Amino acid sequence: MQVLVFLLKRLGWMLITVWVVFTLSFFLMRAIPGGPLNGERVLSESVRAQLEQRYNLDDPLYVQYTTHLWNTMCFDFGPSYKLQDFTVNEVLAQGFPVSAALGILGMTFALLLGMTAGVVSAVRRTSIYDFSFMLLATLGIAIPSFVLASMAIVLFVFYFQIFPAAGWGELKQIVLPAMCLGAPFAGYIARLTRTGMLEVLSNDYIRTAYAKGLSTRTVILRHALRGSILPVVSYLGPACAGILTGSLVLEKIFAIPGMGSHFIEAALQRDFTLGMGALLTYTVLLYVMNTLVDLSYSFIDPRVVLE
Amino acid sequence: MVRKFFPLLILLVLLGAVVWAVSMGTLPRADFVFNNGAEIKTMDPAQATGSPEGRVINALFEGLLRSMPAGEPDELGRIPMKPVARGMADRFTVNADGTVYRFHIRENARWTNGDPVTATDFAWSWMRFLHPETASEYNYQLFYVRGAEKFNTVQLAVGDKVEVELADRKTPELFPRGTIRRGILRELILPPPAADTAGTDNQEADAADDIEAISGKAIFVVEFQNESSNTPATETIAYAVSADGSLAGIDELKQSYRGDFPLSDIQPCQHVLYDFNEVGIQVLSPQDLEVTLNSATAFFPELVAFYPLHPVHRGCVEQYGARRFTKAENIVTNGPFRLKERRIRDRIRLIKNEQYWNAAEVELASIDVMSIQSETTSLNMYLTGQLDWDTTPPNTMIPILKKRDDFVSTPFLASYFYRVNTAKPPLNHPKVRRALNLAIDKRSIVDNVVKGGQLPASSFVPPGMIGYEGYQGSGHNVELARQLLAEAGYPNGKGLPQIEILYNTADSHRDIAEVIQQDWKKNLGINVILRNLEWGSFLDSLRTGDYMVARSGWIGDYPDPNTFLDMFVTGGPNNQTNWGDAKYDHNIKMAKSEADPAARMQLFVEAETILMEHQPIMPIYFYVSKNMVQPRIQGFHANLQDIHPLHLIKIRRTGSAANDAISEDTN
Amino acid sequence: MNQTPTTTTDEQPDKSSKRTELQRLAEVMTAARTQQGVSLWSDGWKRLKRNRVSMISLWTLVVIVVLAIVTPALPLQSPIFQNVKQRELLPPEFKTFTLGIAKYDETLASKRQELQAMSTSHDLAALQVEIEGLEARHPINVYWNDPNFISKAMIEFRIFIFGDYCIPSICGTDKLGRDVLSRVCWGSRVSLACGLIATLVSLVIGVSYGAIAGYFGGRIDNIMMRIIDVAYSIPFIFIVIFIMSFLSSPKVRDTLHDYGINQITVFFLMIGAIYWLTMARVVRGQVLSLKNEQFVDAAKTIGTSQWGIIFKHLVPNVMGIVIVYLTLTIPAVIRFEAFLSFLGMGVQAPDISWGMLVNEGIQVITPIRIYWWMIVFSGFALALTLFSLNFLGDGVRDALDPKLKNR
Amino acid sequence: MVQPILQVKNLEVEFVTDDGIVRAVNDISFDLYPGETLGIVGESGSGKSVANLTILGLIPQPPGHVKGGEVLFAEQDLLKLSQRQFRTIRGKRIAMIFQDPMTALNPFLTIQDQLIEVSMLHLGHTRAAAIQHAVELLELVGIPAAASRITEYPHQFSGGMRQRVMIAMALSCEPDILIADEPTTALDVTIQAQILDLLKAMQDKRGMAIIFITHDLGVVASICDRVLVMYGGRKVEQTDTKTLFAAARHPYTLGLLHSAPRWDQPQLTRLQSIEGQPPDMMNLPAGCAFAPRCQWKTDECLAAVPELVSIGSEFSEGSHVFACIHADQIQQAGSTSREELPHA
Repeated sequence: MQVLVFLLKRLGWMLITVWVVFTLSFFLMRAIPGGPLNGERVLSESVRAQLEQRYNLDDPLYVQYTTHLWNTMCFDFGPSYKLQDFTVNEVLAQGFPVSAALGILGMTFALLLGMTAGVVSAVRRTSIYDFSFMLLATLGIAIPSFVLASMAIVLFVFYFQIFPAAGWGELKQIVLPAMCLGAPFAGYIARLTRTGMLEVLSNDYIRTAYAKGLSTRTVILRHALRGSILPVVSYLGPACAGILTGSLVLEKIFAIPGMGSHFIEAALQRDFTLGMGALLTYTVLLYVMNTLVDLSYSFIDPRVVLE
Repeated sequence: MVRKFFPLLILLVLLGAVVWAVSMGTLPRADFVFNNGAEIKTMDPAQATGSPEGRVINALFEGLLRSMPAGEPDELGRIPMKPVARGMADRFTVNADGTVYRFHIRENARWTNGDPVTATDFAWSWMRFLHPETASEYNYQLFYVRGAEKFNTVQLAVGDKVEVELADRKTPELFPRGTIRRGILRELILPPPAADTAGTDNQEADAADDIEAISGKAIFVVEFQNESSNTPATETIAYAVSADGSLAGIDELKQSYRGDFPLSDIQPCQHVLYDFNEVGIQVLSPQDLEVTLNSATAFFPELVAFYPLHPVHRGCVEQYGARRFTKAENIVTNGPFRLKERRIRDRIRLIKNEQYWNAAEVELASIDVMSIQSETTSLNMYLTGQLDWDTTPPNTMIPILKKRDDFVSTPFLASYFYRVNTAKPPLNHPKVRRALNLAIDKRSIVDNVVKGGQLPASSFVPPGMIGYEGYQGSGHNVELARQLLAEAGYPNGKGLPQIEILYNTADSHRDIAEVIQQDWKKNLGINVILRNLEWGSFLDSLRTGDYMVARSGWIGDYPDPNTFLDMFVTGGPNNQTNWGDAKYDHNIKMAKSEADPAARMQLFVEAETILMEHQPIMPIYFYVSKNMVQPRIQGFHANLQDIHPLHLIKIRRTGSAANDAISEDTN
Repeated sequence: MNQTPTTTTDEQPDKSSKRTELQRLAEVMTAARTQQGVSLWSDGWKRLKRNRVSMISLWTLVVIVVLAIVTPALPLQSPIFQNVKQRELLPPEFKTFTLGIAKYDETLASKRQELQAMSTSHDLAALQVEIEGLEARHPINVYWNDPNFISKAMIEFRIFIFGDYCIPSICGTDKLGRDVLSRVCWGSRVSLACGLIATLVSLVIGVSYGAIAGYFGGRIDNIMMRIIDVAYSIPFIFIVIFIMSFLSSPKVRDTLHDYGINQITVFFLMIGAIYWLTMARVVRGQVLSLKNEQFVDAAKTIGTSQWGIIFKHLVPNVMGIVIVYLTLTIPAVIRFEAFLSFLGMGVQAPDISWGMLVNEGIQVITPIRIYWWMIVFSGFALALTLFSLNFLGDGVRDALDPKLKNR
Repeated sequence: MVQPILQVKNLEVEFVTDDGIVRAVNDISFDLYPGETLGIVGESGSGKSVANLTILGLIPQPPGHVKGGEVLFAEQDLLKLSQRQFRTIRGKRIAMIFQDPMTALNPFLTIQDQLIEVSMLHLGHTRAAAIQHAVELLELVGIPAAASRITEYPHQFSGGMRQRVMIAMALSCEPDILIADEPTTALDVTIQAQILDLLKAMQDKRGMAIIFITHDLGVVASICDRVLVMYGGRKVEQTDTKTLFAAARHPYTLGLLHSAPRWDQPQLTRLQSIEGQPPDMMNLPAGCAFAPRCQWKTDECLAAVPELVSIGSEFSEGSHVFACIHADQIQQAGSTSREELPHA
């Protein structure tokens, strides 16, 4: 019941957020110089007029706004201006699963690696493991992902010849981009886990657990881990945003047909409808992620009250 | 309870997602995979522009003629591409004065659904191509055909034969069209010309409102011939074009008609166009198509082979509508390949079309047309064997790649140049423009920056067009440049305002701009700043004239100087330099109808000389095509237009002699 | 526990008079005052000094910053002068390289002498023009990109001290024949300035916003936090494109120039304006927990205004966490600049940033040929800085927040 | 003759920190007999908790480490046990309850989860049996509606209830020894009494030995049989409770006694505090650690650490161990000091 109320409230806020983002970006897009009908080859006036009419670009701005808003509310983003064979919905339907798969894999990788490294570092504090894990984590954070990707390509594609250079479709094509995508987040998560774990380990209840005669592994896994992943969980919201941003670059480097490339191209080519569609998808996704984070926070920590 | 299983739940969701992500459809590698660069805009020939689109459409569709390699390679190893009757037409004839072409369509030409390809298909496709509502960017390519421009631009005169499309379309889509009635335009009521309203600031507001309301409206009074005998022989109806059926503004327009309006009733209609039957595209028989031109046009066969004029299947377009007919499950094509699958910004999978008339000679069973934006990625994929043909190896790698046997590079029909905004002082001074041009060390740019074997340009039209000897300008000459600058009143660049170079975001453009910046600074003492804009903003700046000097490029559509030179006629949409010259315009116009090739070329030479002396553009270099082609690929020929028909590509199965094949092709 | 001074006197009353009691109180107060001297900051600094990694990071950063500041005065080659014909993509080398200013000056001087020697000649004007031309095209104008007066002074100083001598291209040259070492050094100025300015902007906005939201709480807080939520969901890329194209239109640029702001400054400000969100959240959380502390009530009772409480009492108290967060934001900003450079929307040539250099380096890393020096040195500089900042940030956090201290 | 169940011999524990070495426990020895309650008294930082954590092997290593001594339990030296062996003793034979019940329970797990893992681990209970056992225990320690409350989280319990849960958890395996580290400090006075009563009742029922760490002499008086006073990481006095209150022989003990309020004294009695600060454990003074605060100190006190002096046989009533050279003087003062207090 409490959860339901919480979700409903969040849904309401999400709608407001989506509307704000819609409005802002609608006018922002139109304020940026250039429009969807500009191409390298300049259109003749009659062709331009026809196309403007076809895409309702000749209507007054407020009419365009209301029509577009209404269509958006009906989950219809309209035709893509630059991918003329597709509607925005079709483009998103193709791009989203790809990005989602990449993002999920990257995140899984980041979580697995980051949390393991963080826990080991915290438990074996000041050991060589701790030092090298934290060095790697900092490296992951410090190196921009496009640099990492290029190096990974030289190393794993050409030197060791384990993975294909780019493309999308099979597992081994996903591994490298997912790892490059996850690396900085693995770094962050490792450090967050380590800090969180150290903090938790200094708590009285850990001493209690040891006093019960539990083994270190049980204490860490059953008693300490929950508390120590709280910072990680609250980082997942921003991390999700970061994964989305990170995939913009990696999709380009690894030629992956995900949302990122659609979004960047739409922005650069002034494909208003596609840009808007991608933008709102991102917005909703981010919002859902943040809500999920809050929800899982309350699941993990029984003291947290949802509001 | 939920709380207890929450971690487990999350784990399961993650696991499921991973499994789902990994199990997404995989395609086995195609016989031939190449990088097409940017994602194509559309597969509809009538809407497409750009060479990536061209490659796909040429594989899917086939026009009456096809550009095929013909003849001996020239000194650069380029085999000329000639439009020959190896497309849908198996032969064609031209009358003596070069104005009437007759194409005979081969009997075994079939659509993928089994329908025969007929002359009507072409007539209909070209009508669609020219239809104003299609808004085809390339529609001017058919304006050489009699009446075509009139059909497209709807510049009607009283007495013209017209076709009226009634407002009874079943869908908002352009095709299928509504009911068509053909008649004669008897009366045309247009609003007063805009010039009249310009000076009427002090008139009453009402009048201004009226004019506002009726602008763009028109009333067409059309007389129809009735065929059935029991009704009057003719019928006259007044129409107003109105897509939504509302006739707002029409009454005001009616009132502006001086005298008695002949008909009380005005009906809405979708379009009133010039009667397409009057356009010089006539179906003589299912197999024969006759095209009548305004005047002799030497390169007309080139146009017929050009992909915008490829036919589309009427039934398919009318059934699915403009956007959906290109879907893999809907599309009906007539080319050597058919569409299997399309993943946006990933790949287009083509498979061999068994219905194709020349299917026996098509060797590739499947092709993957990849759209990979990053040049480095593309090269990486080529090097690991994921690609058979890489169209865009990065510039920095060219010196190394050049030494390899699988690098195929020749000059082709494209120019890299800087536009100069001749409206901005000090660039309005021709001598300043010339000085700037002379101060650029183009040879050094070509040799040390772009490095792909490009040719430094002192003229605009690339060399290699048959019968055309371009303008030979002076090269890099710093002394002369300083002298010209001094003559223009800026000795040593003193007093010359800062000049800004605009380029769109790309490293190669930036490198060139930086070199030119230094050339001007070092040689002329001019302060230069660079402005980098991403593509959308860049185009806008160009269009609105918000620049001083801007990087540009132009790829010729067909091997004729016209495709380059008609760009800079006064007020031309692609001119964008605010430059204009009456003599130049005259020459270009004359060349269009000049039948004698030599005289025609002379007109172009003169025009280009004017262009180069006025220097609204500074040519930098002529592009070369840069292709990496795996040694096992055969049938890849270097040519001036950088066109490589996919159906001619063959795969050498025996790996040993692979390299020889390439050297044969390139030498 | 043992740090708190005893405030109750437990003296035997029979030995005490009122006077001694007061004296004693005064002593205690003085003791309390001196004890306060061991503030969070000096305590933190003491702890930080013991953290070896952090101190190494700190010194590394100091060195990097100093190098960045004095770059114009270092005997480096020109960061922008290209020599595409002879020097493109040279691997690191130790051959001496000279600027050639002396020779140029010599020619110029001899021409001038010639001019003076010539009393009447029809060549006089021509010679004058030639000299003017030589002056206008003087290398000092060509080798450096429109330096401001401080940089210019430093460059003149550098020429005065080192003359034509340059450090050889020990880091190789780039594809246009420019010295990589020099470019890395000049790039550091932009990248570090970007990090600092943007972070400061985010600091000012974020701290004020967060403090206000946290302090007023309730409805105001709710609305302000929702605004942040919304802002979080707005992809910045559109904003970046918008602002970049807006700024680069000549009219806007000239207007800004009249006010003495150049484009790159605005670029920094813009990044800062994007990065304030998290800062605001962090500060708000802190203020929320602090505002119920007694010192706030104390301030209220002496009639401090609300703004006074926020900015004089609350904000200084959250500075610890803010500083920690700053050391994390600077790397993020520098990385963001690199990311924008990758998309081609970063700083504009001929300005140089590390992001741009790294991106250039990445493009010449291909399996057929690796021009390693193009990526190694710029990447090393970038990574070293980010590394140091990260470690320093960790150290500062540990030092300022004893609870998190790992012991 | 009763054998001690636990013997601590010459235990020395130190912590290596950045600032120097903290000698937390110096040469502590004591015996614990079955069924008795041994009170360990001292200020914060006097090493009493560290000593007891060391017995359970719970001091964090590093920075802490055991420098010497032995802890004999069930004929083995606990300090020499491997972690694996140690785990069979912790929670099963020696249990511990902690000072702050608010933090000693894991906030992320239900009471049930935390209770059952002990008996499942040591007694080999099935989950169902363990739950059954846990409910019984909770009822035993006086938690109403234990069966339903067992699935709640610690934050849903009051402080006293949580301490009861802690006690239930500690008693789960019927340990031989219960170490209670200031179990009542964080509680209200009324709750304090309840918990003490509960402990006493449990001890009566189960017959276990209790080490009761506290700094509250009142608590000592009400529950302990014998008392050990620690100061500066050293044992300064050890005797039975009665003797301690009647005839303390160490100035620190005396100071403690004087600073504790007593019901049997007139209301207006002014409490005394011990002047000065507890010693810096990093730089213990060369001689008696208490000397700087001692009103009886002489040069002799500063010269060397006073030897432990033992009076009476260890098992006899009134056996007394103390480390002060002025012990007699102090005993004298102790018996009269209260009368000397000025009345305001």
